[in-house]
Amino acid sequence: MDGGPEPDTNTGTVKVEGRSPGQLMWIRFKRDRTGVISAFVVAFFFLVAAAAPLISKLYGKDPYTIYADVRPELFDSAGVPVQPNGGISSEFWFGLEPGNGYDVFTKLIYGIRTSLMISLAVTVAVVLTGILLGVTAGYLGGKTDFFIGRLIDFLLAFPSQLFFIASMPVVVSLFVSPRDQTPTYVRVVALIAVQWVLGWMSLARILRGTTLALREREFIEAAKVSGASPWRIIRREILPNVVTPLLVQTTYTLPYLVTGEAGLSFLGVGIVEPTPDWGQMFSKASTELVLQNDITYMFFPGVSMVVFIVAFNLLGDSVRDAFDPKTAR
Amino acid sequence: MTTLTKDAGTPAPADAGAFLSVRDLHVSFKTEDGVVRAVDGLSFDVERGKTLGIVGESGSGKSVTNLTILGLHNPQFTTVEGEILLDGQELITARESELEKVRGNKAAMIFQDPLTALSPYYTVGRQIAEPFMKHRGASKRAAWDRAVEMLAKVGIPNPKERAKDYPHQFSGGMRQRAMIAMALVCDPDLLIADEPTTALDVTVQAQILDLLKDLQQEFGSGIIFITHDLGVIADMADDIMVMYAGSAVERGTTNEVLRAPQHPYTWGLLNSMPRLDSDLGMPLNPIPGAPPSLLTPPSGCRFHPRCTFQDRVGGTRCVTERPLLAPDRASACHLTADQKRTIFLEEIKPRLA
Amino acid sequence: MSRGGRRTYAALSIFAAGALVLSGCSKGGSNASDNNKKDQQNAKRQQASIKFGGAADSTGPAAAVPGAKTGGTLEVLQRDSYAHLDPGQIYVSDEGSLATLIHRGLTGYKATNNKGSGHEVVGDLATDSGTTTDGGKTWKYTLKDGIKFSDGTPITSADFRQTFERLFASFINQGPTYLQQWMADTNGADYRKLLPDGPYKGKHLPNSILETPDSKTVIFHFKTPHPDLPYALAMAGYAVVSKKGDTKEKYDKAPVTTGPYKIQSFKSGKSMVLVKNPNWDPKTDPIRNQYVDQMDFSFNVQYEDSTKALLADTGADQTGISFNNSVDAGNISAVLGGDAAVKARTVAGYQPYVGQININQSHAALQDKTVREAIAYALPITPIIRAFGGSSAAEVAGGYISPTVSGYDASFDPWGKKKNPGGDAAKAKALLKKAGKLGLKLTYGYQNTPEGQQYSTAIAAALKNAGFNVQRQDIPAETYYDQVGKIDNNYDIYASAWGADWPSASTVIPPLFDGRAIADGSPNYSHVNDAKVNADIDAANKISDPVKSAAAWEKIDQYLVKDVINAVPTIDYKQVQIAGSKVGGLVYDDVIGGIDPRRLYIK
Amino acid sequence: MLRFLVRRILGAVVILFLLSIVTFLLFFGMPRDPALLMCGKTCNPTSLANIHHVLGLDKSIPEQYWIFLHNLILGSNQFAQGPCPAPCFGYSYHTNDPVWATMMDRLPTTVSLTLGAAVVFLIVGLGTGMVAAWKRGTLLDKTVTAGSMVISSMQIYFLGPLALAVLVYQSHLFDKPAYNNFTANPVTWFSGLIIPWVVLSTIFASQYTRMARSSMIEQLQEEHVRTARAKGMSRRYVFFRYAWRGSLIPIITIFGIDLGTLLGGAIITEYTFGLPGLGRLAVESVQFSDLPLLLGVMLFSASMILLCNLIVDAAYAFIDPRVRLA
Repeated sequence: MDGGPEPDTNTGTVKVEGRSPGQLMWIRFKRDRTGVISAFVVAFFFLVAAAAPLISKLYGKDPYTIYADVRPELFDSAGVPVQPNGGISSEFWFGLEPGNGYDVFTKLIYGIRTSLMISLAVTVAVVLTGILLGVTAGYLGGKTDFFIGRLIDFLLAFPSQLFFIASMPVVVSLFVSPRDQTPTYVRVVALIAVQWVLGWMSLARILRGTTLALREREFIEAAKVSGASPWRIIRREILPNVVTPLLVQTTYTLPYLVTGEAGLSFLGVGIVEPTPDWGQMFSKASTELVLQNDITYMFFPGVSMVVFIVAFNLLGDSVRDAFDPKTAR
Repeated sequence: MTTLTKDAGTPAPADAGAFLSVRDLHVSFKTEDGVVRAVDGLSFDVERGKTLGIVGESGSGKSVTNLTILGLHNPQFTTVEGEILLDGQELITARESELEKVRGNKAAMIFQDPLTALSPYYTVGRQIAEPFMKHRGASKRAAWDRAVEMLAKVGIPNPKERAKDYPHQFSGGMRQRAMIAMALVCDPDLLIADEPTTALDVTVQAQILDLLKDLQQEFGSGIIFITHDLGVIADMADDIMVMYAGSAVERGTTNEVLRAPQHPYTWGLLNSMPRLDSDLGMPLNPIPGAPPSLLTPPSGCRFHPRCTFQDRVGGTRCVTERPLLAPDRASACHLTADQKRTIFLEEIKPRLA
Repeated sequence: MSRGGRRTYAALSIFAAGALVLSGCSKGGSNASDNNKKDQQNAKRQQASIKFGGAADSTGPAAAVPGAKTGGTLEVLQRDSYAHLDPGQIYVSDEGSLATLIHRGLTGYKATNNKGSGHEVVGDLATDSGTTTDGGKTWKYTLKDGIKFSDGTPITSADFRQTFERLFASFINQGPTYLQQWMADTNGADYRKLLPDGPYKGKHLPNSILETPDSKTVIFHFKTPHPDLPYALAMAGYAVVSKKGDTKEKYDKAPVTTGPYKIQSFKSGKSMVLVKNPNWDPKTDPIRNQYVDQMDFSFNVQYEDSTKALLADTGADQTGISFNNSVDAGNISAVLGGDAAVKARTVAGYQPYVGQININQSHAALQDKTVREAIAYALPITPIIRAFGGSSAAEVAGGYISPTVSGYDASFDPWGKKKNPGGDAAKAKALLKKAGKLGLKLTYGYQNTPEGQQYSTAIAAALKNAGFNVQRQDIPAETYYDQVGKIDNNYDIYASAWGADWPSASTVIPPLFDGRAIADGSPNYSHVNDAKVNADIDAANKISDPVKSAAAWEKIDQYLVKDVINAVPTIDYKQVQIAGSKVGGLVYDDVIGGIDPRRLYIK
Repeated sequence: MLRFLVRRILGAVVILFLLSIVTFLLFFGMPRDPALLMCGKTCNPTSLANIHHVLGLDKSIPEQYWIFLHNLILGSNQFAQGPCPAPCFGYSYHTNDPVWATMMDRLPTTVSLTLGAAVVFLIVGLGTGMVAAWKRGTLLDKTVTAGSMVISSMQIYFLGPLALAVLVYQSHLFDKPAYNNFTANPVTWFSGLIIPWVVLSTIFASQYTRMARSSMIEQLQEEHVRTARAKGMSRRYVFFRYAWRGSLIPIITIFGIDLGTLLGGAIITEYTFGLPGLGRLAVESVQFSDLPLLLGVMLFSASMILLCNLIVDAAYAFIDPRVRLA
């Protein structure tokens, strides 16, 4: 609020019968309709992802059946569904994928499942690393801080996408098994690894900053004077106070990682056919086959992802505002 | 001597002598958590050449009041009722363009933290010159010279050069001087100083206060001096208004209020104020409890949750009935006049040493 | 020729062309299927048998193309830039097309009709297709008079010695190896031992192998008869290289040429300009014409782009063409279903390639014939056709011999794939049970391209239905053939494709199935070593009459497919090409496996 | 200023040095042998060894790295393909073209794509963002905010193919994106890049709109802005003179990063539209395990990022007098 009398707003909010920041945040959040709705949307996606096997069981199909061979009458010789709109029908709700003719509906929910699984894993890894290095650097300062700082600078100078592409085959080849199929989990692990390595810096930076600021604050000083061990101070004094930036950052990180993962699979270095994956669907959607004959197909991964990302970003904003009502909206 | 207004309930017509008169001001704004009634029925006047000190804890509505006078509140979230007459001009209903003509011209403001209050992107000289160009329609050149002159007035050494500097190149005290120069560049009739010295260390504080006094002599402008520090007010203000939870609880001349305070809150303030002459054994005793939420103000006397003298009033009056602020020298409290006197003389004064 | 080129291109385009990688294989479109018939008629014509021409046939100039005019500039739109211009490095189809314009060898193919189906091998730089007195052990060639390089220096036998000797140097590693192997009388890559550094360190081939008694005579001496030499020498890979101008590695970017056109400028990956070669004398050339003044090539033009441009037929595109881009499947219906005017601008035909799924004989379990039969029955062809763009880009193959090679038998279809391209899982399962190998583990190495991923998954699924335990293994596209070319590779089955280097199955059956040639990198990908096959190959190789030999090869082919089952034929590759309305002399040449650049003129 | 430059450039060099080492090691972890590519069909151990020797792959990794550095700084004449003046990244294993030339050849595509888009999205983004901030709380503001939120959540790999499908394949309104040399023909240059520009800048513009808006609003809450209003400065004056300047700082930071990344190769965009830029070159080099090319592009992209960071920091000094370059 430009020129708005800040101090009073504070007293207004902070003094609501001594509720804990957490409760306050929760109260404000519940009051924020967009926030709640987007929270539900996001939750829905995770639910779908989690329940994908169940859903497809009820729906009676799986994302691996090659309908182009099982039901050849539905396709032409190039594998394009003969019915309009990519063969959408009461039987195949979202139609069939041009090419091998997978069932788009199940492929989509399984694809979401894969993508979210991976991104979630990366997020966790990134957050942990971020906290570890960020807080350490901020708290210890000095040489450690310098070293970690330089490391961050260095990694930030990396052309990350390029690095991903270059390192994926390498990482995958670390698990080569001569006679057996390269298991999907290997690619998954590789994806998680590369994204993690170049993913944690920004969070670490922010946490470093916060910690640095906190370190100067009286209560930390007090704790120091009272002879509490650094570990204890970090655990009891610092961590609780970095929760806010942490939570906010994380809600922004996850969607970013989802799109990143999808990007890699889109470029063909991530998850590949037949494993269903959001990004892999995009790479399918960008083939001549689809562009020429079946635009319908690309809307399913496309729209679903846009909805997911929007919801998640909105959620992020609400979380931020809930924590800190002063920030501009 | 400043004439003090009649009862807030029935505001008297604006005093002819008064340059600024505020009548029954209500300011409230919406926040995430509900409507905050920041100012709740406030009335006062300021005369040219005189200084009104407004005292109170942060959140008592001091700053809001004065931002409202210049219309610096955010209309989107804020609703203002009552009337503000500046030199006969109604400000609450005035259009933005009108207000712009007033701001920095008839009425100027000095803010608490000169570091954040000055733009880091422009030279001090330019920032001082700007309002002069705007209000006096002066040329760049003239305005710049004026800026240098003002800097000299507020005692910046080698102003010609310093004018070219950026705020971050100034020391805290110099910044505040620059602020003052900026406020006075169009010699305004009203100067609102919002805790101008809190951010400064004691010695600089003194200098700044002196400077203000001198300049007041020279420009003869009325000053509203906001602070939570009674010590400062003592040697600045002619009159004092004590604010609590958005309304005035006591008012009178500086002498009256400081020598014979009548409101428990004022006592509390005096009590909690450290004194140079107090012997070391003497503990500071802050007012118990915290300022009330303006979202859900306490019933009856806003101060009753923290008031240690409720029982003297007896019954539930303090909780149910809101005490009014009597005309002239007065305080909004249910205690009887002699109760107030005796309590102060017998219980408070001794502790003030 | 092996599909070495294509695989690299596939790899290149995986990432390079990105979204557009499937250019070759997008909408066969539901409406493409009816065009399919026309298309097949268009493409179904068999290569008449080829004879070796004598001096009379070998004298220039070449027969004029009816209605041809000279002059004008031809716009050539190509997807892939030319990676190699050094004759010794040229093997892949599109460089082959280019070579017909700029490089000349001792022999070449002369069209005997204007349909692109009739050819005979004649002397190109030599006075005839070669003379042998001892059934193919010794071959004598005499150079024509007045043959010059584009830089004006006359071509002598010394240049040919250089040409053939440098083939042994290690930097020549992309071209054909028949001649080298015949000279060294070995298989695989051992031939290099004959002259490890090529001619560059002062060593030369002894007269007992290559003899150049005078400046006009080149004589080959082989230990075993090679009646196919005239064919072999007609390959671009054996075109002449200037001794004076031989810059080794650098020659690959700036060769000294001999054809009717010379390279004015070449920007790798961007553009190339060919202009008339003043030192080319039509009287010495029985094969090529020189109608257009200039050819402007632009590269990185994807299939659908060239098609769209040529279909639109405006401005420069009216005189536009693509030697090697096919009509992209997305527009195939527009082209084939289009009006007569458009159809008149299109040509269609088979490419000399035949796809197959190899079954690795080196793995014990697969030496059980019943298992291989099971695989043969189970294997679905539809996924492959689908992946390559549907019926207009490929059709079910019966044997290993393509329709462009003499001896092709359209009715041959031992596994009933033509009737039931989806494969016969039930029958396969029964066989597998009979062999007691239900659940047999099959490691399936596939080329890691979008197409590869697509059809390999489908094939794997079908094989699973038939009771195999399939393990898919992705192989980096650009080294795919090197991987599966290893004898001790890890894979049980893997796809490969092979095209005749010349229109005789002698360039298909022996390289693919001669058990004695098994070596790392040899195209005998399934490592079959069958005494009968070997014997028959030797027999067939000795037959000098093309027609008889064709029949003999087809017999071996059928035996291999039906009884040896070391691999399963999958598809015959087809393509449709289109040119601008002002381009004349448009012919689909079966030997080149695409449009014949030598006959083109501007109307 | 000079000290600042020197310090930053030295830092950049160090980072590039480390980066090159990492890339080098990464490469040698690659699952396949680049020699196989050049070895061709007639590949046998001897010829493979031979090629290893020619490529110097038979030397120890540190030795190879040393040679690389040496050539990079001093150039080299050791290459069979010809002389290679500094900065010498050697010759591509795959095409045998000099790496530096190849990169310079691909650069124009990436630069045209990036700068063209950057101009658009910066202007549009900042413009709409400021308008939204100025009209804060109005319907316009709300629509802008919502719209930019949705668009910025779209991905190039969705919007790109969508645009292609609709504008090129279905309606045939545009030609397929392609890079044509500007000097050769500005018109085709423009028409060839229009779709990529639009797609790229749509997404980025929406992000910059959001940034500009929130950054502006934050600035408007600054005390010095309030002071300016207390001086009687008009709202417009305060908005453009006081708030705007401060609001640029975070935006410039992000812009620096974005520009750097894009100039280093707009991989997904070039991939989606099949533009022969640096990004695509990079991907190819990985595909063909083409070390010289890979190193070249890696270092080039990194330098771009570093360069842009440096420019950004310099820009701070211009905007904010408090920042001193040292």
